[in-house]
Amino acid sequence: MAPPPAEPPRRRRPALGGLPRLALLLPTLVITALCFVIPLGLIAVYSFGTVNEVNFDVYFGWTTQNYHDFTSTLYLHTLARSVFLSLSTTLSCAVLGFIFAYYISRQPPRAQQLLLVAVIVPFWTSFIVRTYAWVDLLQNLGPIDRFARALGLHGHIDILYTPYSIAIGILYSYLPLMILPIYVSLERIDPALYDAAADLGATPFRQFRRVVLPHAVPGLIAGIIIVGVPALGEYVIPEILGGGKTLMAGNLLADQFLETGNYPFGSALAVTVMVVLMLLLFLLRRAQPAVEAQ
Amino acid sequence: MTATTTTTTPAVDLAGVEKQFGDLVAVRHLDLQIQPGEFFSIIGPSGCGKTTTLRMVAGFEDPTAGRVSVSGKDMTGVRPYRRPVNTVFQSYALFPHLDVYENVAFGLREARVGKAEVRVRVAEAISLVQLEGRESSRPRKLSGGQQQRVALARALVNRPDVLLLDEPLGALDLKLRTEMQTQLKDLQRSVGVTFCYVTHDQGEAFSMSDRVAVMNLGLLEQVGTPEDVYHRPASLFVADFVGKANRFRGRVTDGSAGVYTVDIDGIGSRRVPGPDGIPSGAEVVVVVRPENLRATPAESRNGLTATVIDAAFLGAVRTIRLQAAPLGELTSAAGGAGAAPAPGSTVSLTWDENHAWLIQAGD
Amino acid sequence: MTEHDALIDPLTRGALLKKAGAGALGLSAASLLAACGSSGSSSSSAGSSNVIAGQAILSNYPGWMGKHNLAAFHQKYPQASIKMISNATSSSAEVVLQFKSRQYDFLLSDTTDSGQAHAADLITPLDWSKVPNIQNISEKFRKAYPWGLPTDYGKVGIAYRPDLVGNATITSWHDLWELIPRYSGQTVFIDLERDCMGSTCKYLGFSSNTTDPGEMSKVQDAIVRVKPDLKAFLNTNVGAGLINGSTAMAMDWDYDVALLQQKNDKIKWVLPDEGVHAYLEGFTAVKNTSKIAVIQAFLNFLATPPQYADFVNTTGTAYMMPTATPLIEKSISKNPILVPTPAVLAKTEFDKYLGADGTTLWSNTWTAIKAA
Amino acid sequence: MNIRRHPVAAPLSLLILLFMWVPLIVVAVNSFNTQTIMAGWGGFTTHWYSLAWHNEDVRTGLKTTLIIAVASSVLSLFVAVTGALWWRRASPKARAVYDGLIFARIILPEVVFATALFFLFLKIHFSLGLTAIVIGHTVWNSAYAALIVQARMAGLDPALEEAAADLGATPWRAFRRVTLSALMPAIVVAGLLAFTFSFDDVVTSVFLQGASNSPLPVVILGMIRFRITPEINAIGLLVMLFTVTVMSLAVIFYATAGSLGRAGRRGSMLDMYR
Repeated sequence: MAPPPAEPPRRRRPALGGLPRLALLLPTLVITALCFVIPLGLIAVYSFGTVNEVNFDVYFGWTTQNYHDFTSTLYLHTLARSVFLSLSTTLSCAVLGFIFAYYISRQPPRAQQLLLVAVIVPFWTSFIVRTYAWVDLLQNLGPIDRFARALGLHGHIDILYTPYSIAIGILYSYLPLMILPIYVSLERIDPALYDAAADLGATPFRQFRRVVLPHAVPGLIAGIIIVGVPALGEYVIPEILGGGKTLMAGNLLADQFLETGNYPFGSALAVTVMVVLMLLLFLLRRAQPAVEAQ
Repeated sequence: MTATTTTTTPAVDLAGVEKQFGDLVAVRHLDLQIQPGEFFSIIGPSGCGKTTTLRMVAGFEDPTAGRVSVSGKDMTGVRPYRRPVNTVFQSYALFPHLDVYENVAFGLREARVGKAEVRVRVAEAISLVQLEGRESSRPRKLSGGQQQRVALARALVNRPDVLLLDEPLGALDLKLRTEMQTQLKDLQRSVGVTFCYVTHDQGEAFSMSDRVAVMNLGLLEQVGTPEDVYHRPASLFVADFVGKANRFRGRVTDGSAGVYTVDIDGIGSRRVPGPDGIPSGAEVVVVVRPENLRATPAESRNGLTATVIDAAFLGAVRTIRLQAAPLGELTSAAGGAGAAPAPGSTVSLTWDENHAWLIQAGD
Repeated sequence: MTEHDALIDPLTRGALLKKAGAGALGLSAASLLAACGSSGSSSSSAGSSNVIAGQAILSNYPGWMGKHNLAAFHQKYPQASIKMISNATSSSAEVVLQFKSRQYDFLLSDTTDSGQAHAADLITPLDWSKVPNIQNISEKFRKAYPWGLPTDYGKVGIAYRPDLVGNATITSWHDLWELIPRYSGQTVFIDLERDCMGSTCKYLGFSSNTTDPGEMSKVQDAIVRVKPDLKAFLNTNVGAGLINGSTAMAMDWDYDVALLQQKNDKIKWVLPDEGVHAYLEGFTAVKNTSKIAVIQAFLNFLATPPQYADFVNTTGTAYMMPTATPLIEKSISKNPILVPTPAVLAKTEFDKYLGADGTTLWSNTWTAIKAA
Repeated sequence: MNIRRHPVAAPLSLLILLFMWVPLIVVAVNSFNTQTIMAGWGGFTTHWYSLAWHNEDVRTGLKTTLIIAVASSVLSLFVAVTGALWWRRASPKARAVYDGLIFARIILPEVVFATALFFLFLKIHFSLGLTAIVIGHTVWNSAYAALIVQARMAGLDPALEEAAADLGATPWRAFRRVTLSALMPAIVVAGLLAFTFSFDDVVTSVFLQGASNSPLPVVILGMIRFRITPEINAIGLLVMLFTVTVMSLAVIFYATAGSLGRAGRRGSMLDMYR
C-alpha cells in the first residue's frame, strides 16, 4: 500500500480557541527553566568552585580540582560497585517485572484490575517503614531465617547488612515502577494476535518472541530507565539495609551534601553522574529502534 | 474548464478559491461546483491540492482568496463545527475512549438532539453500515473495515448536506477495498447525500463517481464524467493520470467543429476528434488508449507497423508491448480470448477515427 | 580569578514581606504565617527589653522537649511562645546550614556544630545575666558548652551479652577489639563519624578530638581490620539485637543501653578503662535573631529544676543538673549508667569542633573506612 | 503459552505478589507488638495505635503531606498536559529538546536537585515552606507525569479534534470531550503516581520545609532517628488505610460521575486504558 500522500503542511491555527500555541509550553518552561535549569546551572558552577569548610560558603572559581579528586581509586571503586549493583538489580527487576506484568495482562479484566491494585497498595505506606520491615524480615533469627531452619536448611540465612539485602530492598521498592509500564505496553496487544500467531504455526516460545517481546520493548525500556537511574542514586536503602558497610555512589553523593558539606565536590560528582547517565540514555534511545526492528 | 450550468443550487460551490501555505501555493484559483445528490470525486497525485480543497470545504483550512459555499450559503470563514458537512477521515479519527455507539452519537449530542431521537438515529446509522451488535465495542477492537464503517456512520448520522471522504479506503487491503467501493456507492444511492470523495486512485474514483475532478500542482485540470475524463482528456497530464495512453505527435493541417486533420509524425495524415478551437498549424498530441490501438498480424496498409516485445495476460484483457521504430514504445490491449502474438513478430497498428483524441501540445 | 559569593544574603524585613507576597499564591498559609510572625513582632521585642514577647522558632528533634515545657513557658510569659520545627538533621553541614538559613531563632546543636557555627560567626552569645539559672547545670558541662544552655549528653560505651561470648568479661575497648574476630558477625558499631572513630581513638589511647594525621591513619587501620567481622554500622536501634541475641556486642550510647537492660537483664554496660567519648547537646541562639529576649527567658525557664526534670523524664536522656535529681524518675536517677558521677565524668571526653583541616581529615578517613 | 496455568510462570507470579506484600504483613504484625524495640514478638497490644492516633506531629504531618501531595499532583498534571498538547504539534527538533529536559529531570539524583533548589531559594529570598516543597515535588513529578501523558498523546490520531469539530463540537468542547477524555486514563495514572511519589517523599521535603510543619515522611524519619518503635508501624498502617479509603472514594466518585454524565458509556477507568 502506498504511504499516505504528503500533503502541504497543516494549518497553524491556535490550539485552544484564542490561546497561542506557545502558551501551552509556558508552564513547562517556567518549571524547567526557573526551578531546574537555573538551580542546575548553580550546581554546575559550584562544581568548579571551592568551599570554606568552616561556614560552608562557596567560592566561585574555575578549579578542576573537584573532578580530579573524583578520579581517586577510592571513589571509582565505589562508583563501579554501584553501577554493578544497580545494573544487576535493574535486570532482576526487569525479569520479575516482566513475568508479573505478563501474568497480569493475560488475566480477565476484573482480575487485572485487582492485581494492579495489589501492586500499588503496599506502596501507599511510608517507604521508610516498609524498608525497616525488611530489616525485621531478613535479620538473623528473623521470620525468614526461622522459616528456613524450620524447613531443615543448614546454617543461618544471614544476609541482612550485605550487598544482597541492599539489592533485595531496591528490587522491592522499585518493582512496581517496572511492572506498570511493561503492563501498559503488553496490555495493548490484541488477543487476536496470539491466536493469529498460533494459527500461523508459531510455537509458544516463538509466539512469545515474535509477539509478546516486541510489544513489551517500549515498556521495558521505560521501566529500565525509571528504575535503573534512581537505583544508581539510591542512598536511603543502602543506609538502612546495608548496615553502613557497603558504600554506594548515592551515599557518597548524598554525604557531600548532607554530611560533609563539600558542595563543590558533591556538585562535581553530580555533574559526572548526570553526564554518564545522559550518555547511556542517549545510546539506549538510539538502540531502541534497532531492538524493535528485530 | 467546464462549469456546468444548472438551475438548482449547487451543494458545494467553490469560487476563485486559492490556498497558500507560506510560499507554497497548494490550490490555485479554483472554480468548482458539486451538484446535490452527486457522487463527486477529486483525484490527483500526492500534493496536488485535493485534500486541501476538501479541508477548505470542511472548514479546517481557510482559503487565502475566494469563496466557499455549501447549499447556497457562504461558508467562508465559518468554523468547521458550524458547517452542514461531515468528514470521513483517512485515519478514521475514531474516538478511542468512546465505544461504537458513543462515537456515532457524538455529533447528535453536540447538536443537543433529544435522547429518544439519538437512540433511533444511532441505531439506524449502525444498521445502515451493518454493525449491529458491535455498539459497545471500542474502536481498537474492530477490524479496519469495521472502523471505516463506524467513521461513515458517525458522519452520516448527522444528515450532512455534503459528506466529505478523505481517502477513506486507503488503509484497507485490495479485496476489502473493492467490496467497500460497491457498498459506498449503494449507500450513497440509498441516503441520497452528496458525496465528495478524495483519492489518488483513479480506478476507485471511476467505479463510484458521477463526476470526477482531476487536479495537478494545485490546478484543476478537468472536470467531467469518468468517460469524458478518460476518453476526452483535457491535458496530457489527465490523459496519463487516468490511464495508459499512446501518444503521437503531429500538426493540425485543417479542420474545425471537433474533428481535425492532423499530420502525425511517422504515420501521415489522419482525421482526429478534439476540443473546439484548435487553430491550423498548432502542434498537437494524438492520444489513443491501448484498447483502441488494434494490432493485427498483417502487412501495413497505412504505414504504421511495429515489433512485438512481449505480451501480458491479465484475464479479461491482454496487453502487448510494442516497438514502433520512429515512435518508441507503444501499448495495445485486446480481449484475452485470442492467441497471443509471438514476441518479435511484426504487426500493423490501426485505430478507429472516433477512438482517438487531440490535445494541444505545449501546455 | 575568583569572585567571592556568600551563599546567603541577609534577609531584610522588605524581603520577608516580598516572600509573603510570593506565599499569597495560596499554598503556603503556614510558611506565610511563620514569615509574618517572625518579622512582625520583631520591633516590639527589640524596642522594650522588659516585655518578653514574640514567637521564637526552634529547630529540634521531634519530641525532644518536656511534655509540658512549652505550655508552661507560654503560661508564664503570655506574650511569648516557642514554635518547634522538627528536624532530623544529623550532620554539621546541615546544622550550619540551619544556622545560616535564618529560618530559625535557636537550634538544638551539639558541641561540634555550635563550635563550628561559632567559628563561622553564626551565633548570638547569650547575656548570662538574663539566664541566671545556668548555675544549676554542672560546671563541666557549662564549660564544654559555652554558647547556650547544655541540655543532654551521651557517652559511647560498650554493651554486651556475657552469655553469648563464653562469659568473657569486657572491661575495655581493647577487650572488645580482641573479641570481635572471635564472634564474627555479632558486633555492631555506631554509624556516626565522631562517635565511632572517637571511641576508636580511645581504644588506641588518643584524644577523641585528635587532628593528627598519623593517629587518624591508625584509627582507620583499627576499624578496617575488624570491619569484615562486624555485623553492621548502625545509628538507629544500635543495640536492639542484644535483646534477642542476634547481636552479642555493641558500641552503644548510655541511654540506649539503659533502655535495653529493661528488656533483657543479661545485657551488661561497660564504661571502658581507656575512657569514653561523648556528645553534648544544647540550645544555641542564631546570629541576628530578633528574639534573643524570648530565647534567654525560655532557656532560663528551662534551667529550673522542675522544667529540666520534665525535659529529662520525657526524653529519657542522661542529665546534668544535680539539683533536679529528686524530681527525676528513679529509672533514670538511680541508673548508674546515666548518673554523672565524678568518676565517670573524669573518664569522659566531649566532642569539640576540630577546625577546617581536622574536619576534612576526619571525614576523609571515615569515607575511606566505609569504602574499604 | 497459557501463562495463567503455566507451571513455572504462574506460581512465580504469585511469589512475586507475596514478595510485595510480606513487608506489609510484617508492618501490620509489628504494629500490634508489645516488644518496643522490634526484636521479636512480645505480645499483642493496640497501644501503638492509640499513641499514633493521638500524636499531634503525625496529625499535622499527615495534613501537611496531603496538601503537598494534592497540590503538586494537580500542578504536575497541569504542566504535563499543557506540555503534551504543545508537544503534539511541535517540530521534531523542539520535541527532542523537550524530551531531553524531561529525562534530565528524572535522572538527576534527588539529593542534588533538592540542594540546588535550596541554594536557589535562599539566594532569591524565596520563603522555604509548603510552597517551596510543592514546587520541588512538581519539578520531578511533572516529568514523570509528562512521560505518561505524552505516551498516550503519541498514540492519539492528530485528526481527533478535527473530527470533533467536524461533528459540531466547539474547540473547548472538543478539548473536553475528546482530547482530555482520550487522555484521561493517562491523566489518572500520572496523577496517582505523582500523588504517591509526593506523599512519600523525604529528601526534597527535608531541604525545602524551612520553618513550616514537617510532612509526615519527615516526621517519621525524625521519629526513627534514635529508636524505632512499633508506633511507626501503626502510623504506616493507619496512613495506608487512610490513603486506600481516599483513593477508593475518588475512584467510586469518578465511576459514578462517569455513569451519570452524558458520556455514560465510558466504562471503568482501566477499561478506558485499553
